[in-house]
Amino acid sequence: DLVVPNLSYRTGPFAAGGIPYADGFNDYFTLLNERDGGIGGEKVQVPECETAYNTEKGVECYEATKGQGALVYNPLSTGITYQLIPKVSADGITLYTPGYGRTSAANGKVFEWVFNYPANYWDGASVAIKYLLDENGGSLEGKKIALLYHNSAYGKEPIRTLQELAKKHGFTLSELPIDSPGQEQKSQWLQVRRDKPDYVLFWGWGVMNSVAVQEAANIRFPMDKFIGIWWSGSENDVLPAGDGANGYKALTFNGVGGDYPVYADLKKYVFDAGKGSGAGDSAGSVIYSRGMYAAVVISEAIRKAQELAGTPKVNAAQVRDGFEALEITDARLEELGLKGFGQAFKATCADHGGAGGAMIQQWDAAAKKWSLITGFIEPDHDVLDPLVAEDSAAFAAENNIAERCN
Amino acid sequence: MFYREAGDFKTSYVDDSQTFPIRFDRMRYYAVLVLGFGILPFVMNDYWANAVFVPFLIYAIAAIGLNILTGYCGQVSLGTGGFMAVGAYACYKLMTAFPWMPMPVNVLLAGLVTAGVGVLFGLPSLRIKGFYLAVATLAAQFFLVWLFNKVPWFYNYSASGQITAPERTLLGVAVTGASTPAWAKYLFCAVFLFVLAWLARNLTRGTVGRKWMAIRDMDIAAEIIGVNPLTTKLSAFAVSSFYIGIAGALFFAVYLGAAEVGEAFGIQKSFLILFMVIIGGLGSIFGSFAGAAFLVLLPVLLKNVLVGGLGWPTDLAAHIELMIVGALIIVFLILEPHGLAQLWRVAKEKLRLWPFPH
Amino acid sequence: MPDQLLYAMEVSLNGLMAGIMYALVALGFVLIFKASGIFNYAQGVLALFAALTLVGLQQGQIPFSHVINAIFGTELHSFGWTLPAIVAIALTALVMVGLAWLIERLVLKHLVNQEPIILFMATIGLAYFLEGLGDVMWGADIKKLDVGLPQGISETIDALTFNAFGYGFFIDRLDIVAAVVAALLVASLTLFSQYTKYGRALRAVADDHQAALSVGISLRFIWVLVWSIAGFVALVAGIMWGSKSGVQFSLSLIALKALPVLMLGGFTSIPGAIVGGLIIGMGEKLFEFFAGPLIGGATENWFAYVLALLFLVFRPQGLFGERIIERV
Amino acid sequence: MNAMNPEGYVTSDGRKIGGVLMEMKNITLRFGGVKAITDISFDIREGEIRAIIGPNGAGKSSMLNVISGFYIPQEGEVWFRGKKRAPMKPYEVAQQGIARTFQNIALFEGMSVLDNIMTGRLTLMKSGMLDQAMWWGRAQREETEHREKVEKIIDFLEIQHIRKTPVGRLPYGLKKRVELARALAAEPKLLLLDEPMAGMNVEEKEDMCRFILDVNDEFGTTITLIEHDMGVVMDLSDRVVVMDYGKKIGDGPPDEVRANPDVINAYLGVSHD
Amino acid sequence: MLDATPTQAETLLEVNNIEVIYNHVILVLKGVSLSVPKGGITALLGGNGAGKTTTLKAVSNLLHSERGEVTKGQILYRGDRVQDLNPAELVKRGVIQVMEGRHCFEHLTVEENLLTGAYTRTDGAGAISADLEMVYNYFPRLKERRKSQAGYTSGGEQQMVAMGRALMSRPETILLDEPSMGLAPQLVEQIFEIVKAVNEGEGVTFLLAEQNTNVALRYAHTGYILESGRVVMEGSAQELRENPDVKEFYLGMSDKGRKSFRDVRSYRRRKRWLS
Ligand SMILES: Nc1ncnc2c1ncn2[C@@H]1O[C@H](COP(=O)(O)OP(=O)(O)OP(=O)(O)O)[C@@H](O)[C@H]1O
Ligand SMILES: Nc1ncnc2c1ncn2[C@@H]1O[C@H](COP(=O)(O)OP(=O)(O)OP(=O)(O)O)[C@@H](O)[C@H]1O
Ligand SMILES: [Mg+2]
Ligand SMILES: [Mg+2]
Repeated sequence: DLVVPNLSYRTGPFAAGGIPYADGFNDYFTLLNERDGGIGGEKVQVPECETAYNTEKGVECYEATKGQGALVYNPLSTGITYQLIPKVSADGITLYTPGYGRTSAANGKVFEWVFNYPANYWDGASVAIKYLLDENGGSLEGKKIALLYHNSAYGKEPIRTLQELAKKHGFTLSELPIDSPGQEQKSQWLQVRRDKPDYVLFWGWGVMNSVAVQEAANIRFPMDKFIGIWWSGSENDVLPAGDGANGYKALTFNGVGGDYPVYADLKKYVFDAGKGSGAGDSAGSVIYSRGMYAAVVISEAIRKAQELAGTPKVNAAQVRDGFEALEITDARLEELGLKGFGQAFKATCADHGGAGGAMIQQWDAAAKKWSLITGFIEPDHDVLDPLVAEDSAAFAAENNIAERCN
Repeated sequence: MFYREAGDFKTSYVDDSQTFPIRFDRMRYYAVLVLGFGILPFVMNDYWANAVFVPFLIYAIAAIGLNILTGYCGQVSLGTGGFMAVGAYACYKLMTAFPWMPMPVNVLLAGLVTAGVGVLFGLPSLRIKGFYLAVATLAAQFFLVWLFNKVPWFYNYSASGQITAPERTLLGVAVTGASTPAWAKYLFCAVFLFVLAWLARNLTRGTVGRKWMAIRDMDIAAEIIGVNPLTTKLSAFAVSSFYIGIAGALFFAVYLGAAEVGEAFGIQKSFLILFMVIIGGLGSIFGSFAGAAFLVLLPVLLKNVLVGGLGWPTDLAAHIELMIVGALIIVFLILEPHGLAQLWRVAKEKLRLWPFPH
Repeated sequence: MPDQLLYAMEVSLNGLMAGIMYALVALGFVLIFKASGIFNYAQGVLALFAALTLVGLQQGQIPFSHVINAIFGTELHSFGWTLPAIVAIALTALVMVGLAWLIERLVLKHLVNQEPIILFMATIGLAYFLEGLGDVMWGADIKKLDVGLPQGISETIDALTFNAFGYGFFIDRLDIVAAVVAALLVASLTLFSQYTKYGRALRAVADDHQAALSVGISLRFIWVLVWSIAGFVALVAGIMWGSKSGVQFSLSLIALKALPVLMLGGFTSIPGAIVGGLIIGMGEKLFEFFAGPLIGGATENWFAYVLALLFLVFRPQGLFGERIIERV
Repeated sequence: MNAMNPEGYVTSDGRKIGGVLMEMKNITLRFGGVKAITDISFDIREGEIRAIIGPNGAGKSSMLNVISGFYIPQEGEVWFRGKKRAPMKPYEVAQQGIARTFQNIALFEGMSVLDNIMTGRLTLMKSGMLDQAMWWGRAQREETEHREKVEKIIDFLEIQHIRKTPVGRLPYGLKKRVELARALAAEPKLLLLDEPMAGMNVEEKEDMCRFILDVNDEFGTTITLIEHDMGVVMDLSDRVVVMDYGKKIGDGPPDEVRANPDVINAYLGVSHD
Repeated sequence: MLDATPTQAETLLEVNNIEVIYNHVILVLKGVSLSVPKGGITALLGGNGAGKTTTLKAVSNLLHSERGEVTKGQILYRGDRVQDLNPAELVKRGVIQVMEGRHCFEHLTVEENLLTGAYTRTDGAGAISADLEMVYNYFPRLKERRKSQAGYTSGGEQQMVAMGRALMSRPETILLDEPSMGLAPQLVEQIFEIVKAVNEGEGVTFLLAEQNTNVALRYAHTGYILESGRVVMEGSAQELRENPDVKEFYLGMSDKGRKSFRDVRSYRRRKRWLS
């Protein structure tokens, strides 16, 4: 069997996001097992391990599942990711962190075992600015943009990029940290109210999201000028604010909603068969879809690995090669019943970061639905690439890593 | 009679103040040493080392440290997480600034730095007592975490504020970094624990320990008897922080390998270590070990039973695990408010009388 | 008026309001501490539990459905009713009384006359347990709590201040409600504890369990009473905070915001909780306003504690706490 | 009476009493509105057993607290060994050789009897923290030396059998004895005893009296004691101070005090024996 | 046993051969039996650690909070087994204890302390304030200090508070643990006079543990002597007073009357009846 552990969190402060993500992840593999008999005829086992978003439990989970022949890890936590980067490199197991984790891991020359395509936080920051440029006819000169962020490694990731972009496009950036968990954001929002920034970008997670949306509504901040990263754009985040949340925007690197053909199969093979993961009420939601996206990419990478290795029983090293050789095309997505669900990309030895595009979705409070208002927007690679190179070089130097792929 | 103390007559005061005055205990102690240093490191795998033993050893150090402050000197502190962070960041700065420095020196220096910080935050204890002090130490906890999160110098200006331990070797074997073998991690921490526990035992049985305990039991009477509360409390803060700093340094460098301050050294850590000390037994070195073992092992055990054994969904298991841990804490307190150490003592007293009821 | 000053005024006002929200949680602590000398770490979790129960009852969620479904493979979810807020609140209050009774029965009764730190520890165990129980009963997803409290900017104050200063102040209507509720609670609780025989008994119990027993005060009754009231206060706090940020795990962490308030006001003073709340709320917001931008922001958490610490150095028992008796 | 002789005097049973060891001059102590001590002066001579008596709430314990530096009087001076004492912390007073017991027993409940008594010697122990941590050489040697001294006191007070018992478990009377042992361990010049015999029966009081007399005899320790048992006070003390409502209403040898009508009125009631 | 109690009345409280163990291991009472007649004053005498306090606590059910338990024997109050009641119920039945070592509520004022004594009473505020006056009459010193926090009163004042507090509950039986400890001689007499007055005037039954054998035997009707957890002697106060052993060990008298504390030059070997 193929073992893909699911380091999930269904408890603790971030359970609200962790639950649907883990469900989406599990359900897709269940679908593969039930419908196709696994990947390439090998069944996939998804042993779940609860981390509660806690690094120590993450380590325990990693050690506990590693012995079972784990092929790839996806812990959905930037903290745990940093923890595991050195460990997976030593143990030779792939770490796949779509849309989170250490951004500079996109540089495959330094991070052999880590992949974070299709997009990372710096991509996200850049896409958001690109979108705003479009809205403002190509110039943000003299505009004020505030970044409201989770005061942790995760929230701090985009700062460097945004500072670079501010220099390039001539807007001023103000940074407003919010301590976890973020139930109390009065100060920050009063400041927003006083400073009247043109736009607010938001890097939050957990309860911080819903409070921020609520507070924005309270101070009557125009919601369509408030843009969250993809982890701040789920139904959970906007529903509590009711109508006030109408018009709030968020990034996403995968499609949302239950309209994809794959859901017919999921219903047939998984939900109706009583094999759904969790309570089964989150299918089609934003975070569920993202969990499913991760599962899709992992299964495709395994398929690729099987193809390369010529055997369905691949090991961890072969799976890594699969990740490195992975190419997701629009056609393949359509085959999977997920047309337009994600951006096409192709990984290489040096590029573990993918195309980096993301879409903008907007909340419709009346219909209680997210709808996509743009297609994939490309990030500004000219700004990002040097940053990635610089950060990964520092890591390489600190850890005596010689660059690969030369 | 399983437990004999007959036949042990002391002829000198030195004998009488031995740690294990009873021969049976002494033999058991040597047996544990042989097991801990001679056998375990060579049979354990990565899982046991990383999920159970290494955290146990490190938490035991932290628990001894906190026990010195809270159990022996009576100053309840909730700043343990913050002080561990000081140890961790001091160790990180030392490791990166002086790559040639041997790891044990780094760890010890980190402990000393923490001791200094501990004394600073211990100053209010001269005025503030009891739970007021406990809450006041939270100021240290939150401030330190904020500081390490905010000032880039501490994390060497890395993009996200994470710190990662580079590889360092000792006698040619890696002790930090990803390629460290399980046994090396274990032994490195075990040696620290052994030496520190021995020192703690010495400190607590002599003059210093008596001063601490006097302050704990009745600070006014102690002062009237001639104990200087200033130096006594501050020395407890210093020694305790030294231990906790070392624990923090090991926690970051040897166990986790990378850390984010709010996550690894948050307030939860302070509480966790306080639990260990209380569950284990305030004012008992053995209790610190017992408490650390209990709280490291219990969740792992429960998880393996509930998820691995009974096959429950992880979330349900996690919730039930919370309930069980909570209930067990209460049950233990009801059975024996003075902790596992006292439970053990009572059991011994019973065994000593066995087969008679009293 | 210079802008900076106006802003500072607005920030202070909001700080006061935030302080009242903290004080609501602190009140529960004070009650229990006053009545039993127990530093009740579970107060935050109690608020979470109350809010979860309220939402669950209001929306007709079947308790433990998640477990039942997992074990028996059923598909239970909801009773299919939606209760009026007031009914749900009343029912939840009953549940809290029941909980208080259970806590006394299963925990406190067995820990009479133990040292404070042991009791403190027991409440931590309780916190764990209730946290797990809340999740098992009602699920860990985020829930919206709506009992019809107004939210959002208060137009009146905005307009008033705009006319007066040319800059409209932002005050959340929810905060105004909280302030009114808090004032009522504090007034009635103060009366209760100062002027009734139960109030006196409550303070007696806090001083000396054994002596209280010896004069015939039933610890059981006092404790059930106090924990019920504390449970009710937790419910109020839960409603306020839940309306503000939804109901989920993090709600229990508001306890950490209440601690500095408690420390500053004194563990044993009901009015102290409010005054402490006001000072802490205003202090931390003003500090963040003036100093935050200079030193990188997110200072509120630690500053609240440092502020309380400063006060304590001068008054070790808090502003209104009972003097700590030091005699030989 | 030759008690006024600055060189000292000889008691009826032949003990030599020396010069003035401690002198309290016009002490006044207030707590808010409550005047605990009003303008009291008296002296304590070397080698003497000096009793303080008076009704409940008269301010006796407060007086001891003033002597041991725990209360700072608003007015008045304390002279010790011929020098005026500067305001100092209680632990500094202890280091000058003043030890005491407490009315509401103040033992360290969490420690064994032996450890409690060893705390009495803290002011005499010198080894530093590092020595202690290593436990070799100096620390261990010192510990053993002091332990020997303490064992002598344990023998003297006949509490060998409870040496290792946690004091929390002891009955009241033994606790009092342990407290005395702790005070003795400090080898004080001046020993202050606050109701050492409360809660004891006659037999135990007799023992306690013996201990007190022997301490006084053997080590020449000066003793100041507060006691409500008139029998004890009359038999033991060389001179008695009587207080009432914070004021001194009598001072002199026991017989003289016993005959003082003010004292009878305020304290003794019907003449007692 | 010869019973020369002046009030030859029914037995109110009966303790039958009880055994008490602390902490599961420390056996303290090894079979103690007592019977306390209604309307009498019964003294419980014995040296330090004899188990007097433990006996009283066993009766008032306060042992639980000290991790002690009655493992054998039974305690009957008016013929009903009471050892499973909680202390509050016992107070409602009219048994109240004055604990050794005062145990005042430190943060409450003297007056509030006294009022808590009336917690279980239901006979109205008027009766309670009348009793408050009565207590102030007994202890004028308390009236002066009524507004001070009990924690700041002197040892003797606290003892008065504890006594007064018990009186405030209008009990049927009072268990008094060392009422004379730390009181000035005048006050000791006074307290015992109060005991006597309350006993005679209101028919309150007393069981008192005392070290001050002298006074205790002057006021008590019957007495028990405890040693190391056993009753070693019992009888009427008169008898006990005249017993030569009691005289020597508990009253400090020899044939020649009271001897000086100074004269006991050599330590005597303790003579013990048992153990
Ligand atoms: N710290 C304090 N604060 C307020 N009042 C105090 C304090 N200490 C003592 N008092 C008051 O001072 C008076 C004298 O008290 P003190 O304890 O000295 O009496 P005492 O003579 O020892 O009486 P007793 O024989 O009952 O012990 C008492 O009325 C007491 O209430
Ligand atoms: N909580 C306890 N734990 C263990 N042992 C105890 C405890 N309380 C009392 N004891 C033991 O029980 C025995 C009897 O104690 P108790 O207090 O009943 O004596 P007592 O007769 O009241 O003496 P005293 O006159 O000194 O008050 C003592 O030996 C004591 O050590
Ligand atoms: Mg006194
Ligand atoms: Mg007693």
